[in-house]
Order: sequence, then C-alpha cells, then structure tokens
Amino acid sequence: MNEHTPLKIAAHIEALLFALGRPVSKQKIAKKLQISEEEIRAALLIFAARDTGGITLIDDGTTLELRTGAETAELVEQIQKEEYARDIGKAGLEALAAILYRGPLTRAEVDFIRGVNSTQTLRTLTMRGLVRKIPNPKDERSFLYEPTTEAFAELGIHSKTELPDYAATRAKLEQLEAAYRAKEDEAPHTS
Amino acid sequence: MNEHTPLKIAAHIEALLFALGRPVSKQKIAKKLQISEEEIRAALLIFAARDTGGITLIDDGTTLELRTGAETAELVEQIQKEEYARDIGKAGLEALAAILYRGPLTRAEVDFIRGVNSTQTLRTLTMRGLVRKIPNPKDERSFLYEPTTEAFAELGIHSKTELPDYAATRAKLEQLEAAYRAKEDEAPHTS
Amino acid sequence: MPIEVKTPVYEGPLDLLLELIEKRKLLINDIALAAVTEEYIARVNGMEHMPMGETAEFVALAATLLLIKSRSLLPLLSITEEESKDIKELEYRLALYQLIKEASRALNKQLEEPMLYEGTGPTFKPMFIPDPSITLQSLRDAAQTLIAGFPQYLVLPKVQVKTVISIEEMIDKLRDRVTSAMRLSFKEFAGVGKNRERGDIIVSFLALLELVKQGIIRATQEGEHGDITLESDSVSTPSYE
Repeated sequence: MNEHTPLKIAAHIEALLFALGRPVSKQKIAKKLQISEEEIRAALLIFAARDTGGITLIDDGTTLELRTGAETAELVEQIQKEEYARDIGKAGLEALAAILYRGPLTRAEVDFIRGVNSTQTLRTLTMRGLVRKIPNPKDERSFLYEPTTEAFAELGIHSKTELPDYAATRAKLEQLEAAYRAKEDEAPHTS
Repeated sequence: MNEHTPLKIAAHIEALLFALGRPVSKQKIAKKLQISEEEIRAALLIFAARDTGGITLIDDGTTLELRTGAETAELVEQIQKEEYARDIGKAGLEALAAILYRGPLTRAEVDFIRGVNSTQTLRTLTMRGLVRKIPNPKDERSFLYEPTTEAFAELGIHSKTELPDYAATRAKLEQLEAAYRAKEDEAPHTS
Repeated sequence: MPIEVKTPVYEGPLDLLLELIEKRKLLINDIALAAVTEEYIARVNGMEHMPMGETAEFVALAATLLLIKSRSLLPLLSITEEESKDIKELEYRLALYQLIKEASRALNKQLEEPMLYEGTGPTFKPMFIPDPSITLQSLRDAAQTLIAGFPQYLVLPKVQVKTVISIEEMIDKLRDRVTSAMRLSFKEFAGVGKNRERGDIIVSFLALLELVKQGIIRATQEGEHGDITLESDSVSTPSYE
C-alpha cells in the first residue's frame, strides 16, 4: 500500500476480511498490508464511526471478523443456520464471564475463580468456538483461554468494551485483587 | 422491517448480500424485504454516496452483488497460495484423522471429537482437496465431511479399512464419544 | 399429586457458600462466613450426591469455615500462618466469584440480544497439493492424540472420596486444637477470677463443640428457615456416630 491514511487502511482491511471470508488476526493483517498495529487501531476507530448497520466489524482483541449488523438479525436469521444453540448453561456462562472480564486465563485460574474443576466446561466452550486456546507465555506446558469473535457475535456486540458493565466490573476486579495482594504481603499476624 | 427508510433498506440489502455471498436479483430482494423496486433504487443511491473503496456494491441492472477491488483480489490470491503451500499442521492432521477413522462426520461431530472448534481447519482441508462435503441424509440443512479419493491416493490405500489399527481406533473413539456424551447428560452443572 | 423435592445443584462449594451469604444479604467477611458455617455443613451433609470430583473441595471449605467459626467463638484459638492465608484467600475468592457470577447473569441477558451473523464467504476452488506431513503413520498418531484428548476420567476407573469420613477426620483434628485452646483460656483466667468472662468462654466452647458435633452427625432443622437444633454431649467424650 502506498497511501497510509486511516480511511484507506480501513477500506483495505474491510476488503481483505470480506474477500477471505473468515476471521483474520490483526498480526496477519498488519503483515499483509504492511502496516503497523497502531495503524490498524486508528482504522478501527473509523469502522466504529461509520457503521452502516448492514455489515459490521468484530474485534475480539487479536482477531477481526466481518458480521451482519444487529438490526438486520431478524432477516438474516431466516437464511443462516447456526450450528449450535446459543444457550450455554450456567457453568459455561460463568467460565465465559471469567474469560471475558478477566481473561485471558489458564484452566487453573478459571477453576480457582469458580471453585470447581472446569475442564469439561472449557472443552465445551472451545468446541463451540466461543473461546480458543493460545500458548501461555509464562508456562509453555499450559494454555490460556481467550474469547473469539464468535463469542462477541453471539452476544451481539463488537468488542469487549460493549460487554455489560465492562469498565465498572474490571475496576472492581482490579480493586479486589489489589486489596488481596496487599493483605497477602502484610506480615502475618498469628496469635 | 417496520420502518422503510432508505438507510435501513440499504443496511438490509447489504446484510442479505453478505449473508448469501452471491449475486441476488433485485426482484428477489424486493420480495424478501417486502419493499418495492423503487425503494431499492433509493437505497442504491446511499451505497453510491458512501462507497469507501473497501466493499463495493455492483449493480448490473437486474442483480446486486458485493465485491472488493482488484487490488484486494491480488492480495487474497497471494494469501491463498501461501495457504495451499503450507503443511496442514497438527490441527489439520487431527481433523483428517477424525474424518478418516470415524467419518463421515458433521462439523459439530468433528468439533466434539477434537474438543475444539474446527471451522477453519475443515475449510483448509476442503480447499486442499483432502475432504469434501456431502449431503447429510439425516438432516438436509447440514453436511457431512468425507475423505476424497485424492486423500486415499496420497496415502496409498484404497479404503479406510486399510488405515493402521482402523477397527480398534474407530471402536475406541466411538466408545469415548458415547461415554463423554453420557457424562455430559448426567452432570447438570455443566452444559 | 406427588410432591417433587428439588435438591438444588451447586456448581461447587463456592457456589453454595455464596448462595447462603447472599440469601442473608451479608457482606463477604469473616462475620458472614461464621454466620453461615452451620448451614453450609448441614447442606453439605444433606447432599444426596455431590458433583463428581468436588467432594474434597466441599470438605476443604468446611474446614476453613469451621476454623473461622471457632475463632469467632474462641478468640484465643491460635491459627497458623497457613490457615490465616486460607481464610483471607477464601474471602477473596468468594468476592471474586460473586463479581464473575454477576457478570455471567448479565451475559445471559445479553445473549437475548440479536446476534451478529456470519457471511457466506467466497468459495475457493479445491486444489489438491501433496503434503508430505500426511502419512499413514502421522494419521495414526493424530488419531491417538484424539483418543488421549478425551478427559482422563472417562478412561480411568472412578475414585469416590467418602465425604462423611473426610468431614469427621477434619473435625477430629480441630477438636484437639479447640481443647488445648480451652486449657489455655482456663490458665489465663485462673488468676483473674472474672467469673463472667470465664463463663462466657466455657459457654462459647460448648456451643462450638455442639457445632462440631452437629457437623459430623446430623443437623435437625425446623423447616427451611427454622432454628437448627443441636444435640448436647459431654465435653470430654464426644461421640461420633
């Protein structure tokens, strides 16, 4: 690409996603279009600003995908058959919430939060394509789970920031963790 | 649709074309959206006005189609070539093994056996001519994946029964699948 | 018409504990945890079957709760650094779980919103290109990976921990500690002669022992929200039937 205006970049990203017809990682887009991830970020703002309601862009954090807009769902529903039902059960919702609001997380971290073994639940979420396993940079024997564009699409939203009470919940989680870490560091006072 | 504003109509046309992924006649669009061809014409003006160079609406008089520019076509072709040239990888081998040993399978069944979503992997295997879709006799809205004759030829065998440990492996997989499904039904705390 | 008795199913010990605390509209702290200890143990003992593999977790949590309860009744009960950590961790996990659970309820509601559908992408013409990684051997290995990928418990024989015994053992250990704490308190108060205070401690201790006993044997509760009736027993010879 010669001209790197955000508008032009946005058009190229849109075209590439449309022509490939599948989710594509930002990393790959950056490489193929020879642009920086910073430039992708700028282009994403343009998508958000000019959303026409027909075709819309989902950003799961690492991957982008084009989907139909929410206001056309009633129409598209008649022609697109979904492989899975949207109902994911109580356990699935809890694990997904943990990953969406606090992720990426290892299986052990999901277990810690829920107080139960989540192997089967995470397997189901992975199978449904709502989360995916990525390598854990801190421990190569384990994986991290992160949400997919499919998860956001099923929730009818474009990115994390549109999750219900996202900012407030994040803030509460961080506050809670900070308070716990501070207590942990305190000299233990046993009688 | 309740309100027939040109903007809303344009969004619905866009979504419809995107969801179907092929050219659609204006007549059919009018019928599907319960609008007049006059209303379609008004909406087309909106497309023309906001064309960004990414996805473009092509109007040949009787049919409408979404397309991308020539510049993108080149890039997409290049990406496709790379993907053809690459090994199918661990995910590809696993999905292919599932279809060979346990197939023919629906996408959901491949997902279930692998424990991860296989949408992209099956797309790659299909593109690579290793598996193909056939109608599902049990459900006409879904497909089954089966190995191609090229896949057998590549392996130097004539049928799947010549695969190493075919009968034992198939039986073991069947048994595990049944046990896992039974476990899923029994545990109300997972979904 | 037969009355259908619905046993609530809990995701796990935190789920049960959180429900007990939220039911009483308590904030998550050691006072709240001490307040729901009896009911938690009664519920665990009353469970017809626990979610597979979670038995040990239910019991471990009961141990921490009993410790919190004991300490609230007997401030002189000494706890180890490890136990103090367990208590703090439990409060943290419970607060964390509460937030995530709230978020999961919001997600459930969000799922009613219209979804964003996939497009039908272009169909690329299949093109067969030999791939040297596809061999009979690599496919056999891949099939073995699939078999190994199914959860282990489907392959291995089931091992079930006996809940009742685990809770008894756990309380048995605590009993010794409580007894020595009582001796300590008698020694401390021997010279002071404040009868009321000493009396309080003994009363507290008896209450604790009763709680302990109830935890092992059975809790009789009058209705769902009624009082929990505890059996009395001698201090020196607690009987664990």
